[in-house]
Amino acid sequence: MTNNPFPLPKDELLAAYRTMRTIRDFEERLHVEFAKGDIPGFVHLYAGEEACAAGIMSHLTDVDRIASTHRGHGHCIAKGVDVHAMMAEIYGKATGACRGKGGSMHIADLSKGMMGANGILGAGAPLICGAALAAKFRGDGGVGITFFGDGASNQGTVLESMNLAAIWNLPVIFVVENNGYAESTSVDYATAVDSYVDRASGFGLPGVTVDGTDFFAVYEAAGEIIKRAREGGGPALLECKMIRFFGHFEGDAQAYKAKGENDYNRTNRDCLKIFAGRVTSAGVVSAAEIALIDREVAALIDEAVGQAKGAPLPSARDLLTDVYVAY
Amino acid sequence: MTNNPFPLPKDELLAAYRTMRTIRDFEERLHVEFAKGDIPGFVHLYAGEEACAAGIMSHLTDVDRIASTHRGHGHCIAKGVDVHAMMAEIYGKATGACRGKGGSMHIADLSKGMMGANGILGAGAPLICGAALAAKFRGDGGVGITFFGDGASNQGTVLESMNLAAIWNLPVIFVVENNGYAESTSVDYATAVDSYVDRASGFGLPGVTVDGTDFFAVYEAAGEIIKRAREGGGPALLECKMIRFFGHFEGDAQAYKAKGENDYNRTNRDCLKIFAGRVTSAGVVSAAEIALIDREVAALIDEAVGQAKGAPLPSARDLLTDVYVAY
Amino acid sequence: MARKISMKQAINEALDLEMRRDPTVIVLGEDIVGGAGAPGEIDAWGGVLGVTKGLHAKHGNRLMDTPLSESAYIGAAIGAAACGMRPVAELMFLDFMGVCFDQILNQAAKFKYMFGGKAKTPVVIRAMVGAGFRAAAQHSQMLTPLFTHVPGLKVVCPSDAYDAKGLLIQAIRDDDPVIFCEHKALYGSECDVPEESYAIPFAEANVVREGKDVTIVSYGLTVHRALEAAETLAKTGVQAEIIDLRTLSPIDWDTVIESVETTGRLVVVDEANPRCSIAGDVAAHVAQNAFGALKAAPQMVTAPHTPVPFSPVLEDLYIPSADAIVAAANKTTARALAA
Amino acid sequence: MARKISMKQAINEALDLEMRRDPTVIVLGEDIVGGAGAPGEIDAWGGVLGVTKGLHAKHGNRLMDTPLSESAYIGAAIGAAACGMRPVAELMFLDFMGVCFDQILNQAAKFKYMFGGKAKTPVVIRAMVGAGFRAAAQHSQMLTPLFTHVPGLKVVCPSDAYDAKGLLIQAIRDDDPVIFCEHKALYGSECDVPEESYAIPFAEANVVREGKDVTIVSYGLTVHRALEAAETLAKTGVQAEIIDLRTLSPIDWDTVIESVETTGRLVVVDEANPRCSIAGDVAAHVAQNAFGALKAAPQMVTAPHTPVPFSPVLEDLYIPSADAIVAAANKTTARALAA
Ligand SMILES: Cc1ncc(C[n+]2csc(CCOP(=O)(O)OP(=O)(O)O)c2C)c(N)n1
Ligand SMILES: Cc1ncc(C[n+]2csc(CCOP(=O)(O)OP(=O)(O)O)c2C)c(N)n1
Ligand SMILES: [Mg+2]
Ligand SMILES: [Mg+2]
Repeated sequence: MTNNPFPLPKDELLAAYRTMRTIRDFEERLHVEFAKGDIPGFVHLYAGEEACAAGIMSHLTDVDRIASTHRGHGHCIAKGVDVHAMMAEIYGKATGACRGKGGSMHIADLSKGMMGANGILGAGAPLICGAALAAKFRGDGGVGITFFGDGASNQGTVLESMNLAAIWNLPVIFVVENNGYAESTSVDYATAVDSYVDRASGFGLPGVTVDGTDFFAVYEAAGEIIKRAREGGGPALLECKMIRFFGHFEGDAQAYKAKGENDYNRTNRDCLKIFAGRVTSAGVVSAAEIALIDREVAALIDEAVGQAKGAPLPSARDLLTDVYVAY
Repeated sequence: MTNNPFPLPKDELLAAYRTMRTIRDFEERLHVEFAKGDIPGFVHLYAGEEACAAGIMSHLTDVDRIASTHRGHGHCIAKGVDVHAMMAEIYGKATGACRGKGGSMHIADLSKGMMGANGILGAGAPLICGAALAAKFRGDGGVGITFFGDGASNQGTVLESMNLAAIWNLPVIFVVENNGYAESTSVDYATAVDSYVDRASGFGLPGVTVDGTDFFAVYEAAGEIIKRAREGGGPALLECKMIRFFGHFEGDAQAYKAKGENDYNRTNRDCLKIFAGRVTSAGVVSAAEIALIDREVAALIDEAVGQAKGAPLPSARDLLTDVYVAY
Repeated sequence: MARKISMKQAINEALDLEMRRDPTVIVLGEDIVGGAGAPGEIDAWGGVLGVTKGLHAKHGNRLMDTPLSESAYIGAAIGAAACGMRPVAELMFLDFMGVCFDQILNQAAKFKYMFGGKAKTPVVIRAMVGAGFRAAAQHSQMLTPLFTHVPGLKVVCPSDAYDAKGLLIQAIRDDDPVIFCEHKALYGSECDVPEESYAIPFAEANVVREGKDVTIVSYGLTVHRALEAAETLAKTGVQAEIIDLRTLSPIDWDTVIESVETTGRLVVVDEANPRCSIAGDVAAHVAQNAFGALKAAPQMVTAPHTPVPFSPVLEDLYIPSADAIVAAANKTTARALAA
Repeated sequence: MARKISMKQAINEALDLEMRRDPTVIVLGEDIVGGAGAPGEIDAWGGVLGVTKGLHAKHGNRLMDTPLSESAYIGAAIGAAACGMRPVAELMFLDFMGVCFDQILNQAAKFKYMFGGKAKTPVVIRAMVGAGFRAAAQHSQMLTPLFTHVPGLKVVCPSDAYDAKGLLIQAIRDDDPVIFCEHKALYGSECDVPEESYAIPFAEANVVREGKDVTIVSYGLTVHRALEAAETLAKTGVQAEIIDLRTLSPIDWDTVIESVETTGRLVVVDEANPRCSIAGDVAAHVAQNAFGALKAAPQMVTAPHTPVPFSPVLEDLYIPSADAIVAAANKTTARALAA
């Protein structure tokens, strides 16, 4: 057995790869199924951004909470939400994670500390401050992670929350998933400052920018700030520079991208390829082990899609339930 | 005649002093009248902060627009709103600047470029971006100034507006009137970062902090950034550290202040005294000239209060008018 | 043991009792303690009008002053509620809802439904409502209809100290998000309030006066105007039944309908603006569901379709008056009296 | 010359015509041009569903993409309006109002009144409304009642391409703040639309079908459901008169009342949630002002008191259906038919 030069033991490396592969396959498959017209509504795919979700979530347990975005599938999977329940939800089935009432943009599983994808940009930031406040009162050592895009970084809710987290010294990590675009608009147009670390420091928060296609860069940076937050050292910001393989949502013609941009990124900046390349060339993980995971995941996604398609629809009665605990 | 070492000619020095004295007397008189029970509603006094309004507004004409705060009397007076109409408004009279419908917190005079005091913290920041955008489209060289307190600096509206002004390169100046308190809460508790200049730079804005009790410091800093904005150089932030002589609003017992704090400030950090001291000791303005202004202003305020008290009340019909231009 | 206390004290007492009972109850808002970080006294304010004064001494850091960032701290209260706490967040004036409404409209109100039933958000948002304080257009609104419209929210508006205590205790124990509206003009009003803890269930309207001739439905401050009106009406032989809704969502339709079935006449009094108001909501519901019982057109007495004016003379005209209620009641009973 | 175009095209055309006519008209919003700062094409989107596509080529930088900061840019549109411009700001989905409502509720709506008549705020806020897109709870709401409630605002919701063009032109020329609600499920619907410019005055409801037996009042998408219902009703001999309100504030009470005076029966159809809704507003107003004309209880057909569900099967049940309208109409006419 060769030496392991990575900050994670082999089983965790394999688990991280499995997470990323699951996200990738989940999303690639949705892309295909959506094109067939089988999937209702707005679907925002996380493909290309897997290293960010996986690198951060590797440090979390169910006591930790995350607040996700409209592009939430990756966060859900990395946080341990059941893939079958997710797929069924996206198909609008009664067996879905939200019994078909939420859909892609509202998948949640509070038992896993997943406080919901969110259709409102920036809305997760205040919520996660509350989760962190609860953790502080309880003293359970939980941290809160809020994800938001480069576009959502300009929402007042996010900005207010940075200050709140700082003055209350909350265990919150603000993760900017900077994929360069908000819908069709470039981050260079929409955000006046070059670095989100500078913005964070305007709120008294330490920050760090990493290459979000590099699982290990994300993993190490996140590990440090999450550990500090857990120990009472307060909030921080993590900017992950990443790549969105698909359009903003399914159906987006992506005319705002440069010619060849997607191909280039698929070839050269695929976080899964990069990860697999590094762990195999270091001799820590074998190509066969990678291939096995790939096969297992492919089967899992197949099964999830099959089950989702076959699952029962919600019944008329469901329309009126779950509005209140008691009314 | 001695040399004038100040950046303003003598007539402008006298005008600036007159503005500050008018604000001071206006506010001191309201304090007295409020205590008598003659003035309805919430009244927030600007006394102690005069140098900020006067120092900035010295650079503006009617083409420039300001958006004020709940503590707006000083901004109004410095921007040229009629003192009689203001006083009548505060008394709720038909002759008031807003015909008695607005009151202290909503005094406006769009013909003077005064877009309104505002009862909602931070609300002026987006509005002034719009005023500046209009000026840009018109090409009239106008700038927009938005005032907000240390407390309001944590409103999402203000924060979003900084980014918007920066990316659109709008001629907007963000003025933080940092008087150390938001109601009873200290800025040290509520704002995580020590300097608003740091916060501004997190939005790509240049910023500068000045002693807001020093008219000349405000005047010079404001002059530079206003000139730059006017010439297309974009937005900036100006933090004025200042002192609120009275409570948050009339009726505030101010138990959160240190013992002797108000007395100390009145004695040592009174921007009017400081200004008068400097211009007289430099020999540019005589004590008699100052005294004359003081007498004239006292008479003006007396007259304004007298007129306001004697002015007619709105009539019942006024309740229903002015909701729409046409409905 | 009951004693006379003000609505302000009743609210303070409800918070105190619930904080003692349940360690997950926390209270947060702007200056609700006061003096944070400042050189003077702590608990310097106890809220802008002193409602939470004294609680800090009893419960320490379970009361938290906030920065002036309503989206962040109201949202944090909602997030904490979704994570097992029972926060009571103060939004000073309900008029400020515009800077933080998304957290209420699209988050708190919808979690349970969007997540397929798997969430619970027991947050209470306390806020001042209503006119009469000469606080002008941005600090005087009765925005109850905006919240009542939203599925997933509960909306409460007590008319006296007794109800305020019992309804706030219920609101804190309730598992759904509650908007708790405190009429600032009632803060000083006193009535008998038991020292012990009690909860008033939601959707139980209070028949504050019985009468057989006309049903007057209201909530908050205007309940008292309706009572005044009832005195005047009584002098002309018209006996008004007055229903204080207490909670606007859920609302006690049964009590309203039963009363109208007896009186045949309805006046709804609402301090809110008229369009899409509580007044319209109640009048429409009765018209649809008790049409046969109505002997005359239901009447709505509301604020006009205008912002709240500052000048006291105008503001006094803005709030529905006892006279206007009397006139509306007379209108509904005119035929009966003529007959 | 009229030709068939979609509501999407009609809106685009209205914007184009007004921008040509009046240099103070500017258009701003998220991705309304698209591709700002990006390496690919400019005008890459023309709005999230392509409504403003092509306008940039004609009007250049008078169309501005914005950062995702609704408070800032909606507020900027309002501020610019107060300073002499006529901005048309797009709030993509009206559901997002919660992050910027203060600028609408407490600023735009109140300037004129608070400032004693000395302000004018001719801003238009365009936004998508309504369900049917499988867009779930935060992108499908019909929040018209929240805006209709607010004095100082005007609220418009066209039901077809012809009205959309004429009402949007009127909205831009109007001197008051207008919330212009575009039902996303109607974007593709086509009808004859003149090429030239025309304005449809506010508060002029459209009687889209005449009938003597029952008045059905609606707006937006559900006008079409009402028309479907009318066909069914006609088969049983019930002639429904259908009124499309077109503008909710101001509202054309006269047309509604006149119709009810003829038919004696009222059904109000509203895609909004039921409490404090447009349905309630209309039913209550009619009950108060045309009680004598009503031969039966007015009926309200609304969405249920729930968030909008995602699953298509549930969402289809959520939106008021033609069947529900037929049932409500039958309820109001039952007595007549039996007689
Ligand atoms: C408050 C709000 N404004 C606008 C939108 C519409 N919207 C949804 S996603 C999106 C772009 C988000 O960009 P970014 O934050 O960079 O995230 P990404 O899609 O790149 O992951 C927009 C404008 C929304 N959902 N919520
Ligand atoms: C959105 C909003 N939140 C809260 C308030 C209540 N309020 C009015 S003034 C004030 C304190 C403001 O402090 P600061 O911004 O420092 O200004 P200062 O009063 O010191 O001039 C507060 C909390 C408000 N008017 N608007
Ligand atoms: Mg992005
Ligand atoms: Mg201050």
